Order: sequence, then structure tokens, then C-alpha cells
Amino acid sequence: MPAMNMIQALNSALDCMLDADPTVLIFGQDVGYFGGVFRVTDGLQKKYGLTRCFDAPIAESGIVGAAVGMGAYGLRPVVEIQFADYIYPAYDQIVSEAAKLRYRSAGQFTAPLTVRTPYGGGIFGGQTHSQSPESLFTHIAGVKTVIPSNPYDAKGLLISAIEDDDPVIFFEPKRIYNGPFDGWRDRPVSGWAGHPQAEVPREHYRVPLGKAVIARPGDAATVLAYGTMVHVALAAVAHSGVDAEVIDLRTLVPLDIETIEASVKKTGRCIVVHEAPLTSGYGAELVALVQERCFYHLEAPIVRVTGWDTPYPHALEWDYFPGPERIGEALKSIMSGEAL
Amino acid sequence: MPAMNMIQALNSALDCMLDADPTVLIFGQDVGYFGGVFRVTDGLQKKYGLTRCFDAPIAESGIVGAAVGMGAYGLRPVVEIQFADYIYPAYDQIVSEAAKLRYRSAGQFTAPLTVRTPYGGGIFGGQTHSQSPESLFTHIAGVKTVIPSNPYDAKGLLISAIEDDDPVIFFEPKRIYNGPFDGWRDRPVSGWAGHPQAEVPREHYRVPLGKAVIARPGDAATVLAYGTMVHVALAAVAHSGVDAEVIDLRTLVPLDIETIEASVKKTGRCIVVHEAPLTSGYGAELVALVQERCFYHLEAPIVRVTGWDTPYPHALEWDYFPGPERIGEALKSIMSGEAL
Amino acid sequence: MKNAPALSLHIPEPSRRPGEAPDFSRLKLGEAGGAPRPPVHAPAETMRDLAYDLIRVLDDAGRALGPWDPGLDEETLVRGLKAMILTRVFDERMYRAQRQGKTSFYMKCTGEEAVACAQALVLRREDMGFPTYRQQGLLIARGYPLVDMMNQIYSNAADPIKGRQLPIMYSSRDYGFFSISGNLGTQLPQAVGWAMASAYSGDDRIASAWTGDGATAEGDFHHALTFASIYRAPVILNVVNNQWAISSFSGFAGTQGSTFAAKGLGYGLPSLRVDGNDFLAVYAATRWAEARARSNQGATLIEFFTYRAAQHSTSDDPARYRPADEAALWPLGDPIQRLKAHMILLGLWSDAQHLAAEEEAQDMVRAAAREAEAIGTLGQSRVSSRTLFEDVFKEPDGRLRRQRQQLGV
Amino acid sequence: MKNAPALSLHIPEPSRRPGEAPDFSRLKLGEAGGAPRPPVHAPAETMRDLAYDLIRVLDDAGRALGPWDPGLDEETLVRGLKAMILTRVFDERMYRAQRQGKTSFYMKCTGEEAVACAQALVLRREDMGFPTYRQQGLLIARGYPLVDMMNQIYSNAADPIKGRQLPIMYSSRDYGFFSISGNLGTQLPQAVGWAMASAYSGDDRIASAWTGDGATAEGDFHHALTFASIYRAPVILNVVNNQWAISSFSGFAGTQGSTFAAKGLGYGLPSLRVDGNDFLAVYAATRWAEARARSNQGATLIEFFTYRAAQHSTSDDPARYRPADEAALWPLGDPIQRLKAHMILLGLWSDAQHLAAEEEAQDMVRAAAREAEAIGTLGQSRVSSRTLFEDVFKEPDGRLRRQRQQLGV
Ligand SMILES: Cc1ncc(C[n+]2csc(CCOP(=O)(O)OP(=O)(O)O)c2C)c(N)n1
Ligand SMILES: Cc1ncc(C[n+]2csc(CCOP(=O)(O)OP(=O)(O)O)c2C)c(N)n1
Ligand SMILES: [Mg+2]
Ligand SMILES: [Mg+2]
Repeated sequence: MPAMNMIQALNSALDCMLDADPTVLIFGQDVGYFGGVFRVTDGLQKKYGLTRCFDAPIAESGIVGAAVGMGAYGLRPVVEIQFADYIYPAYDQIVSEAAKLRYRSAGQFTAPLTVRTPYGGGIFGGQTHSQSPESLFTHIAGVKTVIPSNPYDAKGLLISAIEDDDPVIFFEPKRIYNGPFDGWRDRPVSGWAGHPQAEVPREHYRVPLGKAVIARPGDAATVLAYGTMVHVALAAVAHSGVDAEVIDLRTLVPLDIETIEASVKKTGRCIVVHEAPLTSGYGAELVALVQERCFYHLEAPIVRVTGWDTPYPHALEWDYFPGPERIGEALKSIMSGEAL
Repeated sequence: MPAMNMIQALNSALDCMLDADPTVLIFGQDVGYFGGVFRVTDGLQKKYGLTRCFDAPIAESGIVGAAVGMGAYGLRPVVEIQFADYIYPAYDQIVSEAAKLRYRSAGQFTAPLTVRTPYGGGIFGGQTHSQSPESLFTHIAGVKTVIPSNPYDAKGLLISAIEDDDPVIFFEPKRIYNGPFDGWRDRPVSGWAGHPQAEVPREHYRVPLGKAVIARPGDAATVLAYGTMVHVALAAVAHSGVDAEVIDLRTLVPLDIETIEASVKKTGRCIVVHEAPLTSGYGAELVALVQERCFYHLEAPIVRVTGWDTPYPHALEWDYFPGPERIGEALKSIMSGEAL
Repeated sequence: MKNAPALSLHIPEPSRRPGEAPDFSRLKLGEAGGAPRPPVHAPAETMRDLAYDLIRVLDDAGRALGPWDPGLDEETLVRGLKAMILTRVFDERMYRAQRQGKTSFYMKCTGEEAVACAQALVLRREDMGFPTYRQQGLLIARGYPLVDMMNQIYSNAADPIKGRQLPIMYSSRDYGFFSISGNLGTQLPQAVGWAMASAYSGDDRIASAWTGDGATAEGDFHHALTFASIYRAPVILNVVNNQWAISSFSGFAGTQGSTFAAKGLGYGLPSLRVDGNDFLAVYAATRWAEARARSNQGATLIEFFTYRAAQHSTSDDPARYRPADEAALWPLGDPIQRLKAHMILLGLWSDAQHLAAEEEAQDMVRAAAREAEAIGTLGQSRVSSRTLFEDVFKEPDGRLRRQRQQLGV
Repeated sequence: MKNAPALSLHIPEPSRRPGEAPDFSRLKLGEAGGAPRPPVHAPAETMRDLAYDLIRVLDDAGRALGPWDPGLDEETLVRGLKAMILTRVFDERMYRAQRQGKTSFYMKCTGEEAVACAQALVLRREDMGFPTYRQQGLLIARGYPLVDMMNQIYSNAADPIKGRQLPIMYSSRDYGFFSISGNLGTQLPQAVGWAMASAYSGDDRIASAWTGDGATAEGDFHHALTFASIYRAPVILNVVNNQWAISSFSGFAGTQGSTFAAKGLGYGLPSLRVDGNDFLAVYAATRWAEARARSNQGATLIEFFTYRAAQHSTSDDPARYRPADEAALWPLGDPIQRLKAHMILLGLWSDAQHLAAEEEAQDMVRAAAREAEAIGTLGQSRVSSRTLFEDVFKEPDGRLRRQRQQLGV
């Protein structure tokens, strides 16, 4: 099995789907001849022809709107929004249209589209190349939200997303495109080669939507994370010495609440980690669900370790990023039962 | 003091501000000659002239974008988005521009605009005239989110919002424009006349942003609500016989967490109510905050009573609306300590 | 720096307000038969004047003039006229139904019937239309069951879209009628995407989309034109310029010294401006655009110049913002009367036949209403509460199953 | 229904790709001096042809021809040329600085210097510009301190916007330079709003905004034109058509058989198409539009036809998607060389003076770099961590105060 980084794995997923299903087509800014600014669509136009993978104008609402129409026709469009920070112009088409089409037409029309978009910080991208807007989609009935944390999952989840008959927002953690960045920003970064989840079959396979995975088993506490933060959480746990269980959510909607519930009932303590700002981040939903279901098992308040309630900064990026130190402190606090 | 309904109170706030401050101007769809589809701007164009209160094209992004530019110039624009369901086309201008302008220019430019928008259901408006998208704004650093529940607060909060030097999203619960609907949908609806908070001075006054109010004191449990749901919560409490404290948040951001914390520490039990869908609604943030701060005082899991994770329906509106019965059941459940 | 004169802000105003006499002097309507008709294969840049002109076929005497006369046969004319009559009768009945509390809301298309009814006859049912709330004529002209429309208007248990939408926000895949959105403008890029998908698939079906004049100000109008231009999508983009957007006259849509059709020029699209109250002109322009789309020459933008004779909706009262008699005095007349006059002139129709057709329409509407009301009107009958949780996704997720249980259904 | 031919989807392609010889045969450039210049008070509908024409003043020999010759004095010409030279030298130095790891990112405006540098001289510093990331020439031509630009590029402790933004996303209220947004197109309706505010206030200041060709596809471009048209906002809307949007040629912006200037026609705006590499033409067109705006006649749309000679940014490699020598062979030449040739022809300039000006620019840039680097480059120096929580709101709320404490600053 070849070792792939996330970009290659995503490219392989698209390749498999273009090959398998003539109703799959790809468009977005710079994805055609050029192959995408992050190279995720590299070579696909050449291999499958102009109409299977092509450039789109700088009009995110037009991109998603056209994809909704294509979906209604019977295609499975996969569109790229160049950075998640630029998804807002398309927000109306996602929220009011893609998400509600099946419902409002009582199933007559559907929008089985996939919106791929690189998200997250840690790349000195400043406030418009670093955002994590996932919770703005988890609030919307009718869309699914998927975030892989490694090449194997990235491919399998993207295939599931494309095959899914409902709209899926597929967030790609760009900080880990090339290697499993663990948040220790001063240490040398390694690539994906050698990582167990970088062994990626060339063939078509699925990772199901709605199933979390235990990235590290443990008994003392539960850490909920997704995307880049899975690796940061693992590093923090390793460093802290606390025997915490790290759960990689993989899909936020639908959520694998059963896996989470079982873990927290076992450990009695829970931390939620994400890069997005604290207030009304997806961590809030996770906290609410966990306390609803595990209230009588909890031995300490659930703690959120997140980005601050500020725009994403540039020079002060590492003051913003919820790194292993902050997660470590949170682990300490929940083990002692004291609030942060 | 005259009795005013919410529409009159909002109109009075705008009147006061147009009168007091020549930098205040109003625009939005149908707000000019016609006075707004809900009549909130009735008479203002006639009184203050064409350029102080005028119509805008059907381009919400253009409306907010122009308001950002006006704010940067030094005006205090107050814009109307005809229904909150139509705010999404303006989402990018709010999130990427209004919210971030002060930060990204290090204070050189600011966007002191107010976006007024009627929100919420219970009026048989179907999925595009009923939504409650408040949590989508509470997640955004740099905007404030305000929701009044009665005429007195509506006027005082709107004046504070207009005078505030940062962008404010001002949600108007349209179900209670004309009377304090309490969720008992089969009972006759009364108007605001006679309600203590319908005594509204004609003059300029402020209700500060960031201060909640205790709508009903109580010792047995705490109910957090805002907008229409304050009245529904009060009705539910009255009906249940539980001596619950009902807190009217009034502003979601900035949040008066101190008042909430004090109440929950006193009561040990908490319910959060809103009309928006459950997942990643503002209730999730409230639950997360309360359990962080009051964990050791809580005697039962915090329960959310909210809209379902579906689009807002038309025919089945009352199956969706979180009415007094559902809140009553939740009160019962937290009093018994059993999950819902 | 203050030697320049002070600037001032311009706020447009309609020429007349309530209490004043309507004024149509600014209108440049041209002559019936006056606009040239370029060959279907002519390049767009050879016909830019058509965006400022007005394509008219029927003159005031009911004669059909000039190159755009579609030369319709009797059967088509009768079908078209009857569809318009039925649409108007349906609207009137449903408007009254709202006043009687049988539904929450209604919107008429009075005065604009020619647009949807003529276009329904040009386009195929297999094509896909992306309408707004004022193209009920598409369904009616195609013979969609009136009772199904009413079931939706009443949100009763037989509502084909399960009471999920406001009344009148129809959806019918089988009749080439895309689910109407409450959000203005969004259907335009969707139509272009649908057309692109058809072209991508080597299909021969085309798409068509409608927007009001007011909603052209939305970004999605621009996105639709941009995409249609780039990918030469087989789509017809129709602007129904009825001159009002609720209370705002079309001066609030940004066409000072220009037209809605002219908005297509910047994208290099063929752009026509058409008398929307002239059934023959609507038919001919649509057929021309259809031929271009069907022969892979891409999109056409058509502005239909008409007048919103009725209220915006049952929630509206136009007497508050425009002269009450503006509609009655509107110089392009009424589409039904104009087609009727033409057919009488041709000897294909008579006043008696017209009366009979109106009665037939009344009967049809009455029968459908009886049937729908037997099922129930708003609040008397509705779909099962279980359906609230269906169709959010193809299969409900765990949350939705739990929430359904919580509701006890 | 299958007797119609199959449709097919059209995907535009640039005329040439890497490895092929550039092809400019499709360009219709017209003659220098050929375009008419309407009076400043002429109605927009009398000049629609200017949207398809190309306003040029300088011919290939360096002569200034025709009615658009602005007749500039020596001082202005020298200022303009020096501003362009300084901009280019600055860009080259900062590009190298990025390669040396002193900053994370840089974007040059090579080949497009005339647009911002000429416009900076026409507009007043009190006016407000709403630029994109390729109008650094505005700041440089106005004498904004280079060291402040570099401090921002290096995100060091003296960065005037506190390291909050990507390098090059400048903001300077005092120099009439609005905070650049990373989100394309959003500044356009803001500029219109600012201009409306100025008009509302009886001020005499105007606004100006820039967009790239690619970003005209955003809805906000349409919103800006719509608002500018409705309210006759005193604003100049500039499309810098450098023919590329990262790797996408301008065929992906929806102007097939049309131009970017022609997009203004549908809104009834005067719309000019101008040789963007011709300093005199840029100056003259801008002054014309400025005079209209300043005299309360509202907005003008100007397309500047130019070519993006450099990479999109330091993250880009254009050799992957376009012929490597396309820039060098670009028939409208280089703006610096063209103005230089003109000034030499007039006897106002010499090769020696040009060399001296280049050296002077090098010195200025070197001195500024020394000063900025003494403070620090990316990662070596930065604002205090406390500032992370400032300017979110005028006053931090309770959350932000708590979060600052959590970070321990
Ligand atoms: C995005 C959005 N903004 C505002 C509205 C509210 N609204 C409904 S209809 C309407 C007027 C539309 O006018 P026009 O496009 O001319 O169509 P007409 O009603 O004349 O057919 C408005 C503003 C909406 N439905 N969607
Ligand atoms: C809303 C949005 N979408 C996408 C991008 C990513 N992006 C940055 S620059 C660029 C190309 C812009 O091209 P153009 O407008 O022609 O300007 P130029 O770079 O040529 O000056 C793109 C797609 C963005 N910044 N904002
Ligand atoms: Mg209209
Ligand atoms: Mg460009």
C-alpha cells in the first residue's frame, strides 16, 4: 500500500470517484488545468477531460448555487471553496438551498453535493486563511459536516461524502495536509510517511459518516477532538502523562454520540478541543450533549480548550492556537477537579 | 407614559435617534415611503426627509456592505433586513467585514452599524419567515447580538445598539410585536396594553447591552430565555407550579454570565429555552458556560428545550415550537433529576 | 479643500404617489412590429440594441405585426388564452380563500399571466423551470391538477409537499417546476447549474429561470449571468419586470438610464426586452431563446416589461404607495384582453366564446376547491406529525430519531 | 423527444498554455488617440461605445495623442514616473525578503504600476480609496513611509496594524487607504457606502475602489454597481483587468464577446475601457471620472486593461499555466518604459536621469529596509501578546478579559 499525504489521499479519492461514476464532476477556483492552489485536483483535468474538472469564477455563491442545480439534475458535483474563510458568500446557498431542498420539496429534489474546503490555522495565513467555521454548519439542519484527521480517513470519508445523497461540507485541515502537526511548533515537523494512517489503498473504499474513532484509548479522561487538533491532543496527552482517551470525531454531523458517551461514562472527565473561537463553537454542543448524557458520571466540569473569541491573528498566531501546553493545563485541571 | 407595542417602541427609538444624531440614518427594503413591511419605520421618512430613511434594493450584502462603508466614514447606519431568514446573503459582509474591521485596522476604521431584523416563528411563515439564526452571530468575534422581549427593552436596547461603537445584530421577535404571546396558542392573544413593560417613555433612554434581567424570581430552578421565549417560559413556569427563576438574557453577546451564575448557584437546576434548532444553538453555549461555572452546584443535568433539528415547518408549526408543555416537562425532569 | 461644491445624496422616487394621477410619459414603448428579429444563430454582439428596444407584436388594434410574429395556429392561441383565463380565475378564488381564513397567504400574478402561460407552451415539460412565486401560470398552462395546488395552499393532509412550505411555493418535478425558494434570486444560479448538467450529460433538455425586477439586485443574479456566459449554459434567464418590488418601484433596482435587459450585455449574452403583456411577443422571444439554447449557443436574458396589477401579496396594500388607478391605465394593457382582441380580429374567437371560457374556468376552479376543501383547509387537516422529521436527510440521523420520540410521534 | 441534437458543456480555455507561443491576435487595441472624449457632463447613454473601445493616449513611439491627453506638467510627470519606479523597486526588494524568510507572503503589482500611481495623483488624500492587494502604488505615490509598509510586511513590533493581518494588507486612514480585506469584492459596496455617506453629509470627498478582473464575479461587484447607480454615489469603481486570477484567465469572469467596462452599461453608469499601461490614459480617465463624481453626477466604472507580469503571489508559479514569455511580449508594453519614452521624447527626461531615479529608489528602499529590519522581521519581533484581545470591540467584554488572563498576559 502506498504512503500518501493528505493531499494525495484526497486526490486519490477524487480520482476513484471520477473513474467510478460519470455523474461526479469537480469545479472550483483554479482546480482545473492548474490542479488547485493546494494541488488536491492535480492531474484530474488532464486524466478525465475538461468537463470533469474545471475552473470556476470567483463567485462562491455561484459555485454552490450551480452545484445545487446540478445535484437536482442528477449529478454529484464536488466543489472546492479555496479557503473556508471564503465560504461565507456561499452561505445562503448552503443554508437556504442545499440544506433545505429535500425537505421543502418533500424529496422531489435533492442536492447531493460535496463542498470541499481547506480550513484551520497554524500556517501564518492571517485572519482570512485560517478560520475554522465548522459550527456555523453544524447548526444547519440538512447538511452534514465532516473533518478528517489523516490520509486514510480523508480518502474514505471523502468518498462517503461524495456518495452520500445529502449535502456534505467537507473541511480539510490544511495544517496537516503534509504532515501530522502536533502543535509543538518549535520542533521539526515530520511528513506523513511512516504514519500508520498514511497507508492508503489506491482503490475505492469508504470510511462511514457518523462513526468516531478512538485515536488513543485511556481510562482517566476523555478528550474530544477533530482535524489537526487530534494530533495536538495526542501530543498533549503524551506529554501530560494522564491516561486520557482521545476520540477523533471524524464527522460532527451526524455525530457518534454513543462512542463519546461510553468513553465519558468510563472516564468521568472530559475535555473538548477545537481551534475555532470558544463562544458557540462546536465544543459548546459537545459539552451540552455530554453533560446531558453523562451528568451523573462526571467528576469535574467539562473544559473547552479552543481558539479565543478574537479574529485569527497573524503575528500572534501561536498565542491563539490551542497548543499542547493549554490542553495539558486543562487535563491537569480536570484531574484535580478545579476549574481552569 | 404612553403604552406602546413593540413596533411603536422600536419606531420611537429610531425617532429619538434620528432626532438626536444627524449621523444616524436608516435604510432597507421598503423602509422609506412605505414604512417597512412591519411598519417599524412608519412616518420616519416623512418626518426626517428622504435621505434619513430610504428604500434599498433587494441585496442584503449590498445593504450591509454600504453600511460598513458609511460607518467607516463616520455615520451610524441602522439597516433593516426584512426577515432574519434573509440575512444569509449579508453574512460575509457581517462576518468578514463589519465584525473584523476594527481589529484588522487596529482601530483605524470601525463599523458602528446596527442591523435590525425580525426573527422567529409562530406566525405560520414557513421555513423562510420563521428562523432564529442568532447563534450564527454569537460565534463571530466582533459583533454583538441583542434580543429584546418587550417594548420598554426594545426601545432602550435599540438606542444602546445604535449608540454602540461596534456592529450590533438586533433581532426583533416578530411574534410578540403586537402582544406578549406566551405559547398557549389556543388561547386568545392579548396586546401589549396593560403590560408593565409596555409603558414606554417618548424620550431617549438606554437599556445597557450586556445586562440580563430577572423576569421572575424563584428558588427552585433557573430558566434562561430571550425574545418570545421569555413569555413562553413565564407561562410554563406559572403552569408548572415550580418556583423557577426566569432570566431574560436581553443580550447574548456580551452575555451577563454573572446574573446567570448567581441564579444557578442558588437554584442548582437549569433549563435553557430557544426556538432555534438544538444542535449548536445558543443554548449549547449557555449549557457549556453554566456547567463550567456551576458544576458543583448542579443537582441535575441542564436541559435544553428548543426547536428540532429540522427546517422550520409550516403546517406543523406547533409541533416544532417549544411551547409551555415542553418546557413544563423539562421543569419536571430537572426537578426529579431524570434526563428527558 | 472646500472649494468644491457640496455633494448631496440622491434617493430615487417614483414619478407618482397615491393621490396623484399616474404618469407614463417617461415610457418609450416603440411600435408593435418595430424591433428587428436577428437570425437564431446571430452573434450576441450584433444585437445589443434589442436590450434597449421593446419587442412588440400586437398593436393596440389587436393586429400582429413584424418579424417577431410567431404565426401561431388556432389551437395554440386558444390554449394560451384559456390558460391565462384559468390562471386569473384561480388567483381570484385563492385570494378570496385567504380572506376567508382558509390559508395563511396568497400571491396573485394578475396582469402578468402572459409570461408564464406563453412560456409554458414553448418549453417542454421535460425541461426544468426555476420559477418565483408569480409563475403559477406555468403549472396551470401545463394542466397540473388545480386540486394539488389548492391542497398545498391549504396545507392540508394531501399537500404534495407535506405542509412544509408557505402556500404557493409549489414544487413539481414531473411538470418541470423546481421547488420555489422563499429566498429571492437563489434559483438563478441553480437553473444555470441544471442547464450545465444537462449539457455535461449530452442531454437535450434546457432550463429556464425567472426573477422579479427587484430581485435582480441580488448577487445571485450576477452569478447566474456570469456562469451562463462562461459555460454557455442552455438556459433562458427571464426578468419579469412588473415595475414593483413590494412598495419599491424599479428605480431601486439600479437601471437608471438603462434597462433590465441591458444587464446581460456586460456578459456578452443576447439580451431582449419584450412587451410582457403581449402573448405573441412573449411566445416569439421565448421560442427564439429556446432555439439558441437547444442548439448549444447558450443563454439568453429576456426582460418582460409588464405591470404588477395586483397587491404584492395578501399582506400588502398598494394603495399606500402608488396611485390606485395606475394598473388600470397601464398603457400596455391587459394580456388577456389583448390576446382576445387579436383572436376576435382573426375571427378565431368571440365574446361569447370568451364568456364561456371564463365560466369553464370558474367551474374547474370551483370543482377543485370543493375537492380540496373536503380534505381540509389550513388548520383543519394536515400531514402526520411524524413527517416533521422526514426528508431532513435521506435517512434521519440519531438526533432526529430521538427528537421524534421526544415529541411522542 | 430525442430528435434535438445533444448539448455539450463549454469550458473556456486561454488561447495558449505553457510551451506554446503567446497569441495576441484576438486583441483589438485600437489606435492611441482614437477614442472620443465626451464632455464631463454628458449623459451616460451617449457614450456606451467607450465600454468596448480602448482609451489610449501614448502611441508606440511615445507620443501623446487625441482628446484624452491630460496635458500634464513636468512636475506631475516626474512624480508619476518616480512613483512607478519606486513601487517596482519596493516590490522587488520585498519579494526577495520573502524568499529570505523575512516575511510569510508577498504580492507584486509589476506591470500594473500606472494604475495606482496615476490615480494617487488625481485623487485627494482626503478622498477614500478602497484598494485590493495590488494597489501599493497608492501609498507609495503619496509618500506613505516605506518603513511602515515594511514593518507591516515583517509583522514586527512597529507594524501599524499590530501584526493582525497578512503582510501587504495595509490600512492607513490618514492616506485615504481603507483597510484591505482578504475577502475579494467586499470593499466595493463599502466604497459606495462611504461615498453615499460623504454625499449625505454634504461633504466634497469622493471614494474610489479597485477590484481585479477575477473578483468582478463576486456578488458584491454587482451590489456596488447597483447601489452606485441608484443613489448616484460619488465613487469611481475600477476594474484592474490584468487578465489573470491566480491561474484562471479572464475568460472565467464572464466577459465572452464583451468587456469588463461593459458590465457598467446595464446599470446606466458611464463605463470606460482604458489602456492600463498608459500612465496618461489612466490619469485622464480618472480625472474625468473624478470630475463627474465631484460634481454630483455619480459613479463611473473604469476597466484598466493591463497584464499581470509577475506571479500572483510568492505562493504562485505562473509558468505552470501560461506561456513564460507572455508578459514580455505583451503588446501594451510596460508602463514605466512607456512613460519614460514619452518624457524623453518631450525632452523632459533622459536615460541618465532614469538611472539616477532608479538608484534613488534603491537607496530609499534599502534605508527603509535597514530601519525595519532593525526592529525585526517575521518571528523576531512582534507586538505584545496583550494586543491579541484588543480592538475586537471598543472595550473588551468579560469573556475577552478572562481569556487574556487565561493566556497569562
Ligand atoms: C433574499 C430575500 N430578501 C428579501 C425578501 C423579501 N421579499 C419577498 S418578495 C420581495 C419583492 C420582490 O420583488 P420582485 O423581485 O420585483 O418580484 P415581484 O414580487 O414583483 O414579482 C421581497 C423584498 C426575500 N424573499 N428574499
Ligand atoms: C472571496 C474570495 N474567494 C477567493 C479568494 C482567493 N483568491 C485570492 S486572490 C484570487 C484571484 C484574484 O484575481 P483578480 O481579482 O483578477 O485579482 P489579481 O490577483 O489579478 O490582482 C483568489 C481567487 C479570496 N481571497 N476571496
Ligand atoms: Mg417586481
Ligand atoms: Mg486579475
